[in-house]
Amino acid sequence: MISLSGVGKWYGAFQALDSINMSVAKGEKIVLCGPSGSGKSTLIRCINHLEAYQKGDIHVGGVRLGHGANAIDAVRREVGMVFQQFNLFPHLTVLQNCMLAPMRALGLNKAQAEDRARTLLERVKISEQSEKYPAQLSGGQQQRVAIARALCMRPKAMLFDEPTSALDPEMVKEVLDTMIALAEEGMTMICVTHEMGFARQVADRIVFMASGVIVEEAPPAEFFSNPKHERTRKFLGEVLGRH
Amino acid sequence: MISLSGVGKWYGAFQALDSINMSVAKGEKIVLCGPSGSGKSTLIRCINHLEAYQKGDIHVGGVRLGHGANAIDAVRREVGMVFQQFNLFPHLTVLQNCMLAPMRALGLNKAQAEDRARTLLERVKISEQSEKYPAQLSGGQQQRVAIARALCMRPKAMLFDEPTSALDPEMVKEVLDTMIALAEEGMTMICVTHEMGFARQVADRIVFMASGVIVEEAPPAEFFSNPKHERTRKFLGEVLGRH
Amino acid sequence: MNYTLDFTPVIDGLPNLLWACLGTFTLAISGMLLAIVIGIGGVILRQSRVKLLRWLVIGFVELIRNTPFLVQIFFIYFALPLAGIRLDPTPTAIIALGINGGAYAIEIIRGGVQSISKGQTEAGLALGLHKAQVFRLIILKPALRTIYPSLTSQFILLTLTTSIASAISAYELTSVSQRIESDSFRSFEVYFTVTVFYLFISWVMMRIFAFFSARYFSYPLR
Amino acid sequence: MGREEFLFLLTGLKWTVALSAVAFVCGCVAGLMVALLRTSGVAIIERLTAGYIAVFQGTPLLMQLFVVYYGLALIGIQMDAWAAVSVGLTLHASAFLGEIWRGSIEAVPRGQTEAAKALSLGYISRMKDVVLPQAIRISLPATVGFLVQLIKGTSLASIVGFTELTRAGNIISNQIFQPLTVFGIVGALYFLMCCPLTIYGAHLERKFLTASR
Amino acid sequence: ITPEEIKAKGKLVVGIQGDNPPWGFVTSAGKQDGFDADMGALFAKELGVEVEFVPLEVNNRIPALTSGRVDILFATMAMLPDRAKAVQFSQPYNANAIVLIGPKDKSIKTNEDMAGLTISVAKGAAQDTQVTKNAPSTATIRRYDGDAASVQALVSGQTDALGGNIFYLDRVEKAVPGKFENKLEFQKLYNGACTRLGEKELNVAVNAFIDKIKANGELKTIYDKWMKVPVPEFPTSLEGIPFTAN
Ligand SMILES: Nc1ncnc2c1ncn2[C@@H]1O[C@H](COP(=O)(O)OP(=O)(O)OP(=O)(O)O)[C@@H](O)[C@H]1O
Ligand SMILES: Nc1ncnc2c1ncn2[C@@H]1O[C@H](COP(=O)(O)OP(=O)(O)OP(=O)(O)O)[C@@H](O)[C@H]1O
Ligand SMILES: [Mg+2]
Ligand SMILES: [Mg+2]
Repeated sequence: MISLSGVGKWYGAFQALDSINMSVAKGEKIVLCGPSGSGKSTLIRCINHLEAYQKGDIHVGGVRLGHGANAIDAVRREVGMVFQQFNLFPHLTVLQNCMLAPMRALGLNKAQAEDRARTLLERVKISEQSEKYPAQLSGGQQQRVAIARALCMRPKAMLFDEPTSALDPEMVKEVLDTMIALAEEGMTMICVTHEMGFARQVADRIVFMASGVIVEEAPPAEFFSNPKHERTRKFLGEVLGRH
Repeated sequence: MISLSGVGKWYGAFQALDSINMSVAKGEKIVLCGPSGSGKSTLIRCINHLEAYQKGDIHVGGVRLGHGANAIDAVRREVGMVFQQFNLFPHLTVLQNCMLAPMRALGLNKAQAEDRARTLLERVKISEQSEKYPAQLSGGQQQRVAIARALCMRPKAMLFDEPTSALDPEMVKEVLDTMIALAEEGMTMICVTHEMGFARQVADRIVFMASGVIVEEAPPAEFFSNPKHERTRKFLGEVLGRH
Repeated sequence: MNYTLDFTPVIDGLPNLLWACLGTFTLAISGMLLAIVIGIGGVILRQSRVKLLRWLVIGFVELIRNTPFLVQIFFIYFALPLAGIRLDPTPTAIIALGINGGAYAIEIIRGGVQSISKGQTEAGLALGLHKAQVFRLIILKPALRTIYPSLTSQFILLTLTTSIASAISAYELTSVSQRIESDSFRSFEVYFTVTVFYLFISWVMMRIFAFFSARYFSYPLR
Repeated sequence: MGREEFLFLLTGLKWTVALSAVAFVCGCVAGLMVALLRTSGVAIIERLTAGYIAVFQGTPLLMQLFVVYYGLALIGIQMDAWAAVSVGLTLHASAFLGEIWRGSIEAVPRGQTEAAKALSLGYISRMKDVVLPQAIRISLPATVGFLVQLIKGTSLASIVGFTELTRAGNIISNQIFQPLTVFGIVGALYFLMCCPLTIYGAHLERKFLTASR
Repeated sequence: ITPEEIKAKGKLVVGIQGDNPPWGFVTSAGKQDGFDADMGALFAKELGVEVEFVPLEVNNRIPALTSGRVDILFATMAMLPDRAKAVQFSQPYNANAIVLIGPKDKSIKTNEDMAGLTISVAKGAAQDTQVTKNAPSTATIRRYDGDAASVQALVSGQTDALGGNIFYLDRVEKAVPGKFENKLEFQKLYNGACTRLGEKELNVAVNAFIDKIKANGELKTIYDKWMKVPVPEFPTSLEGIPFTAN
């Protein structure tokens, strides 16, 4: 479904990604973790081409996202993305947020788009809020709207970039529950998160990055119980050690 | 040192605090927790009068912070505060951030203020960054500067409002370590946080709030092992249950 | 067209024109400084707890913004003498420019102040600073930074507005150029030259703004 | 000042309204183009637009009108008065509005554009549905401030022969020699014309404020 | 443009002042009127075409002519040598005098008496040139946009004296009766019609037209109507100002 081979990415002289190889099968759930600045966001943003990359190849659903390729739009329609800061459109209501892209990018008419939006808002359990503006919702509610908005494009895969780290502790759960439900329905997912409980529960594989390279890649059981690299162990110590 | 008796606070018709009684002795460390919207921030902000309250009394270090009292400035000089969003002044360097209030509010001269600032930046282990601007620091570093800035006023007590919840997971530790060191030196502290590991380690008492009232108040051992109220149990389940 | 360009009168008048540029520049800079003072002072009053002061500022802003500069300058120059206040053209022009620019500056700066998060004020208060100190030391600079482009655009406009001061015989570029024109009747040459001079003056102003921006507003942002 | 003179001022007012309408429509359309080009992300286009803004912000509207109407005629391009005024006011307004709107477009958080891209919205939809509605809110006070000045700036159109409000005031004042009275009334008429705009601007500002909170 | 071309297009476009009574001004009813308007209309009638007036400001009279916006100026154009380099004057058809108006209680008899005074003039008008030329350097000259502002400056007390033409005192009297009078006369001025340099045929036509109305009394009719003084003697030549194109 998604495959990266030898991907390299530079910001000026600084190399943010170095020969990344990764492949994600249909229905697979990947959790991406690693210290701050290790390139997790950069990697995930390359996949739907919010960032250009300079080396290697990325294929998404058979389409090659080459350097300056024209296939970007096709890929973006197939791959949904959820941001840490939600990035809801503040001037549109929840419903309008969800209807915009299906109407403008997929050409649905208003009734169809509204139908679809209502269904998905229902699914993330937020249908009563559909006439409100984003600023009137709590963080957890906003993030669920963001998920619904991405799902309205009927994507084949979803990318999550730290979807819960801007949330109050109590709201984290409602978003994680939504993501777990999505995972259970078989959505292909790549998810940057430090919620190790979630990783343990849904991930098929955990990918650990540091300084722009993939250091380790393993199923959760193995990753947590038997991390191979020193760097991984140190990281797990800091993230898990506090409670 | 700090005592609240029968404090009531309304936002318009909405009652945010309801007959709060609490007293904090010199050197005591209190952790305040509770669900979102329960009034934790409101309570802590009343103590240095960032919010006015309408009922009851607050005494800080012998000074009565009455309704419309004039003693506010004296109290604010004695009580330091650290915010969730750091609130460093973006147009001043780290050093200038720390020197501003001692010079303007305490009347120190430049050399004295600089001296004091450097000492405290040293103490939060950030002295190499003193010429940088806030935007050039990581979140954890910014929060440590914010702590140093508050300490530069030589406060008798410190208030923390979720100081780690805007931080990346890895940076949480460095800020908590700073707070633990401060606690060990005997600083009086009231701290809103969901870091239960920290609470367990340093708190003399944990105060649990819900809907504007104090529901339960107990030393950590008792609080975690044997919460008395249903509401407390539910909350602990959600905050601790995820890992 | 049987019209040949002849720049001799303009070249003869060049010393005069250059002095006039300086006149325009003086008007612009002084008017701008006054406008900044009025702008900042107005914003402070606008936030005052005294309702009357707030309404006075709003009334001032609306009165000045919604009437032509020419009328304002006429009023100060021709009507104030009726009340015994007689000012020379240059002070009149500076005051009129300051008042006019100040009214716009109040609105612009107010926008900037409102964009600064409440957390900044709170952090200042929590450190024991007074409200006035918080405004002066903490709010003002970041606020000015956010609205700097609008504010400088407004001041460029103010620079160009100095030309209207020629109506009351202030010494500046437009009036001097019109004299050269009316002596020589070389309108095109004069207008062309003056346009270039205005462009130059605006450019200098923009450089000054850029300098201050680099000097005071270049601290990094997230 | 008699009824007759007042009516004459009102005919001038009519022209001022017409000129303002032209300036608003042409200026806003062109200003939007300038702002979009200025933020296009293509280095060369951005530099050219920055130059355009610097030149037309930096030269007085009066000179622009003079050059367009009389100067171009000299080299054989005869424009009628309406065309000349439209061109002059458009250049002037587009430079200022372009700069104001550039600022506010850049002030819309980058996350908004990224979210729109991630939803595979094209450039037009991204601008029209996502960025511009937010940018307009941000720029509202500055935009209203400039439009008000633009109304008053139309008085310079008298140089190409329009007897608009200020010019009409001049004519009357030269007939009855009471400039204070005449310009007092002219000022009041401008006030009546501009005030609805600033009031409406303040109203919109409040409305946006409540909608986003 | 030639008289033939004007006849062919059927319309004479006359540049005229819009705000300078009694020469050229727009009435409150919006109609162009005044001495120059009558002249223009008469000349158009002579050519057998319609007349169209373009009201101009002091500063754009010459550009409007040279850039081809108007065919001819009947626009209170005082005949000055420098102007004659930019436009072609006809023979004079109107006379005026530039004077200094000052307070009655002040003795101003010679140019030197202007020392130390603040004098208002309309910017770019003939009085500006004359006052500038004649006043000693200790006098301050303030130049305003238009007649009204310069008069108002005197009336408000912003200036001590006013440079103007023979019609100014009337207006000053209306505002502050009995305080001011004409003090000095600087210059006799003559107004001519202006055409573009080198347009010979039109210049000839205008001169012939002026000769004709002088002879048949039509000029006197207009003079009586607006100037309310007898038609003066006009000079047959002026230093540095050719009446005919060559
Ligand atoms: N626009 C940019 N220009 C230059 N360097 C950048 C840019 N964006 C990111 N970087 C650098 O690239 C590296 C990887 O950044 P990235 O945001 O992918 O890290 P991350 O793993 O997502 O970290 P975090 O957990 O903090 O989100 C970092 O060192 C960062 O400083
Ligand atoms: N300025 C305000 N106006 C009206 N209501 C407010 C205001 N500030 C807070 N409230 C309300 O008061 C209640 C208590 O708020 P407070 O911020 O103290 O909660 P909290 O316990 O700190 O929550 P959190 O964990 O989300 O920070 C909430 O219901 C909130 O909606
Ligand atoms: Mg990231
Ligand atoms: Mg809170």
